[in-house]
Amino acid sequence: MDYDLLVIGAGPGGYHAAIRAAQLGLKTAVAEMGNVGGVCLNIGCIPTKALLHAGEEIRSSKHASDFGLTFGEMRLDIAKLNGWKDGIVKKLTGGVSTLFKANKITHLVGRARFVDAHTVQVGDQKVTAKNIIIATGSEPAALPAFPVDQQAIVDSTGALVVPDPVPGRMLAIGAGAIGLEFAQVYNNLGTRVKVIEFAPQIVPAADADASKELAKSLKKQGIEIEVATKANGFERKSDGLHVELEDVKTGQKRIEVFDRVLVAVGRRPRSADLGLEAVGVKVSERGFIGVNKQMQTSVPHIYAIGDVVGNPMLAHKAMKEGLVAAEVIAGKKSEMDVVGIPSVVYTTPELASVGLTEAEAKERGFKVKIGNFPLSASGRAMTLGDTDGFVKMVADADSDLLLGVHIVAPHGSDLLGEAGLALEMAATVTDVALTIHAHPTLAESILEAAENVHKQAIHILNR
Amino acid sequence: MDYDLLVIGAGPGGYHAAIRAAQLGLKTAVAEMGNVGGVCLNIGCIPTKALLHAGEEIRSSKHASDFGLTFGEMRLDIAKLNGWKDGIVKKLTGGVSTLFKANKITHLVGRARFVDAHTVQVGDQKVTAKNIIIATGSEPAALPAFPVDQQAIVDSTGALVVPDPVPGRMLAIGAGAIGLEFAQVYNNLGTRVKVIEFAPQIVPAADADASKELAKSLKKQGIEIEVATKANGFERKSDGLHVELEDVKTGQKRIEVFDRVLVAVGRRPRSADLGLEAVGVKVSERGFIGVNKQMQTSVPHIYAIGDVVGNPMLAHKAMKEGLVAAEVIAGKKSEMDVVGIPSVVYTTPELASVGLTEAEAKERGFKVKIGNFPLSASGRAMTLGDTDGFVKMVADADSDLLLGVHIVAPHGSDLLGEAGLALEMAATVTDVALTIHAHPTLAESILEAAENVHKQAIHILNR
Amino acid sequence: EAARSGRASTNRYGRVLAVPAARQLARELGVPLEEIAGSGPNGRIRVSDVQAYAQRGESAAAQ
Ligand SMILES: Cc1cc2nc3c(=O)[nH]c(=O)nc-3n(C[C@H](O)[C@H](O)[C@H](O)COP(=O)(O)OP(=O)(O)OC[C@H]3O[C@@H](n4cnc5c(N)ncnc54)[C@H](O)[C@@H]3O)c2cc1C
Ligand SMILES: Cc1cc2nc3c(=O)[nH]c(=O)nc-3n(C[C@H](O)[C@H](O)[C@H](O)COP(=O)(O)OP(=O)(O)OC[C@H]3O[C@@H](n4cnc5c(N)ncnc54)[C@H](O)[C@@H]3O)c2cc1C
Repeated sequence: MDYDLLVIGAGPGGYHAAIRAAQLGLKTAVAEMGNVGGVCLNIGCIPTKALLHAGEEIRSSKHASDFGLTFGEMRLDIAKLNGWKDGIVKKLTGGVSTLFKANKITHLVGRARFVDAHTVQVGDQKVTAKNIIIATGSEPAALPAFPVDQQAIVDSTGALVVPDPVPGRMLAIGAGAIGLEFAQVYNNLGTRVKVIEFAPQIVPAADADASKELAKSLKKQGIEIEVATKANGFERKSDGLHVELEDVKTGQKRIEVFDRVLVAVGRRPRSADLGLEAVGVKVSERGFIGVNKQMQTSVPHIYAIGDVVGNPMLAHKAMKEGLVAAEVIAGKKSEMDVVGIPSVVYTTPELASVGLTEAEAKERGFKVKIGNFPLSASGRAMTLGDTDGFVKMVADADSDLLLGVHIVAPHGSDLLGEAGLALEMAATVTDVALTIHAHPTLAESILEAAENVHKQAIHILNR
Repeated sequence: MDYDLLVIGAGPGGYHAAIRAAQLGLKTAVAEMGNVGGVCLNIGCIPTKALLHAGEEIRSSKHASDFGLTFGEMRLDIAKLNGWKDGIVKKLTGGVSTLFKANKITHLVGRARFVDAHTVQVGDQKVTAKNIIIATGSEPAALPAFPVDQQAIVDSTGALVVPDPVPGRMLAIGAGAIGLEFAQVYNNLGTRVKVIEFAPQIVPAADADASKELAKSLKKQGIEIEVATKANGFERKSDGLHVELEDVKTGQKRIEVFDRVLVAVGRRPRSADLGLEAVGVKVSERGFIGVNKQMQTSVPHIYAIGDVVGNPMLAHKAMKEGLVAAEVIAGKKSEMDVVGIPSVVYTTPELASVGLTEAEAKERGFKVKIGNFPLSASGRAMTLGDTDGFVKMVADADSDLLLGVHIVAPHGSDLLGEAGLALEMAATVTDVALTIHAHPTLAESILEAAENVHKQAIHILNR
Repeated sequence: EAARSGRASTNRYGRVLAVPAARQLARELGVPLEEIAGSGPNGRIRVSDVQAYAQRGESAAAQ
């Protein structure tokens, strides 16, 4: 065999698996047909956050007049913005290449396809390996009525290249993380943005209150949001794209005109064309590869991780699964054993959650008690000039066990570290409530939400 | 008796004690001779953070050109800035008054002084109480050679009122949190700032590496920093204040000219003039009131909390002690039982730490292992355009127990929530390392620092 | 009394390793944390360890 381990795909899942495998002494290769870093570094997590930061700077500069700071005419060099974003991507993907070299990981360039259970064709070479990890990720799901041309109709990849000038009027179809993040980017860049969502709330998987709170704040910022709404199709006319929108409940239809449509209705696993049938790796109807807690597929020495194995399609889930697979292959007793997979919408405010929503906790039969702390009562939030949001805590009334934390707040993703650790440590609400939190910080809102579960928050009335 | 509990001082310690006592059903009064909220809300934590945020907005607007965003001439309306800051203070202190009312706490206006062990003179009324909590806080320590006139020579209170125009050249004596925060505020507002520190490092109590990292970043921002330096005195001349600076090690002296000097050399407890001798409450030579873990003084029904009982003089320590004292008085088994008191310098980057420094851990005999993760390797930090800093983790090699976390990073204070909870939960480094952290977040730097303790960080080489 | 005087002072951490809620519960029940062998890593004490210890004490007292 050429390698102890061949990883197919160098996205976050794949490169984490490869580096951990190399750290544990395995002779490792990675086959990648595109750029190392996968969707996340090249056209996902990272470039979106860069654009969000630029947009946020525009937004905050406008609010600076609240404290007497005003600026003359703002100018945005869009080529420079795109270049800056691309530079960050290059730096990070270059970093992954450097890490491959330093960890003595062979980078094979080309599309990979199984020849047999231990042999993979990569470009025009055949490679053999004792173990193989499939980390081929996902791609945008299509919406037949809105075929992507990356000009008028774009997916997330097209939306990452900011056009000059920015679109006048944009429709985002789908109010998940991707749709909302781009909505905020373009809203801050000066586009009039409408977001529609088929489900009855934005970020359908989120806690209902958190979803509502985020929607309220985004609307205040000028983003139009319509839930329980679908887009049926469009007509290209001289004044733009005439899109037919339909109210899902009433069936009422109307036409609205946009310059651009962003299709952000989810992603689908990339498991076709890998020759999986030939080697006997089982794939679900929807294209997800089935795995156990060790990330093994139906063929024990073939593993699969990341977006290609299922939801939530998030980079840190892929990373963790990558580490688990590599460790199992190296003979460690590792398994995918997590209490909660955090998720974040990186808008301002950020929606950051981990663990059970209130509805989920009730469904599972917990006697639920809730703690809430509004950012409007936080001194730190006031000094930051950003008081939209709250921290909501879901707990089990009988045991005091913390079940979920739902944060709508500036820096929400930073605060989520504490919540995630609390869940993994099986912390009770009391554990959080007894822990000193520095003053004045946004993190105190987590403390006060915990105190509010016990009706003992200090800065609000506990009703 | 008029009350179950009389609290003297409505700073963070005092108002937390009063509210918790009221929540627990005690008939409670608070005597306050100034504004409710104490130093923290009126002239401490809150207004400094407001000014820091305004300064940060100026700083970040300049960096926006990195991504193509430029602004015409910047204007700062200093009256409006001061007014905005004062408005936040007013909102928060008003909030405390509202909380007093809602919790049925009597607010007694006036200076309090003990008459006997159960009687306190407040202004011109006498009040009796079963229990008394002393929460009188602290005031700036004086530097005899630099008598404060709040014009040329200011303390933190004077520095909070931004003069128009801002000083051309300012010297901050003392590189603790207060000196450094004002240094950054005025540096961002356009003042040329020098900070001197008698000790061999800025933030003398901080981990040595963290102190160095912060100093490096502040210097890059244009703040001059000189450690092991003292100021002997000054002469007022037509071109400014001629200050004599002395190199502590070599004894070399030189004169430098400033428009303004900020004295920020620490604070001293406010325990005089309370009539403590008469009732037998013991006070140390330096003026601190001695207490046990229940916050009881040498007179069991008289408690003391906050700055007046000792270091670290931090609002959240005062708050916690306030809660403990109130709970003890209400008959609960509460005590001041904390593993680490977090501390933050709210500059950009923030220096946020909790637990033992590397040096402290070694002193206590731990076989120390260290984990480090530089922000320059964080994708999230890159997208925020702020890559100065690191997360340093101090752990016990034998047990893997986490001993301390030292963060120099944007949003460091938000990240500290996780570190603080980890310490209180007696978490091991492995607990943190096995917890999924959302991607891309600054909180991942805590994960990677933990992984680095085990030589298994992914995005850096583990040497 | 010898046992009581303490793992906390003699153990290598200088404190009993216990989560905040367990420390609080031990105070409420008057249970000496130093005498509890926690079930977590490094003998870390959880709420359930304190409850189990307290119950053992009760059943011992009942006998
Ligand atoms: C716009 C956008 C924003 C996002 N933001 C976030 C976020 O903020 N946080 C978050 O957690 N997640 C985010 N995601 C999701 C995240 O990008 C994915 O969950 C993550 O990239 C999945 O990692 P992966 O390793 O499974 O696969 P991928 O990143 O999809 O990588 C798969 C790799 O495999 C390669 N490959 C595929 N087939 C083959 C083959 N046959 N041969 C060789 N190579 C092959 C591909 O070229 C690709 O490089 C975002 C996604 C998008 C689209
Ligand atoms: C510029 C500055 C910035 C700071 N920033 C931070 C920060 O970011 N984070 C942090 O944790 N800490 C910070 N601190 C420290 C923090 O302000 C103190 O630790 C905190 O205020 C202490 O609270 P306390 O309740 O003990 O007393 P204080 O806040 O000092 O309040 C004492 C109160 O008692 C009243 N009083 C005193 N004597 C009497 C009497 N005889 N009768 C009636 N009333 C009386 C006073 O008027 C006052 O209102 C800062 C301090 C300063 C000066």
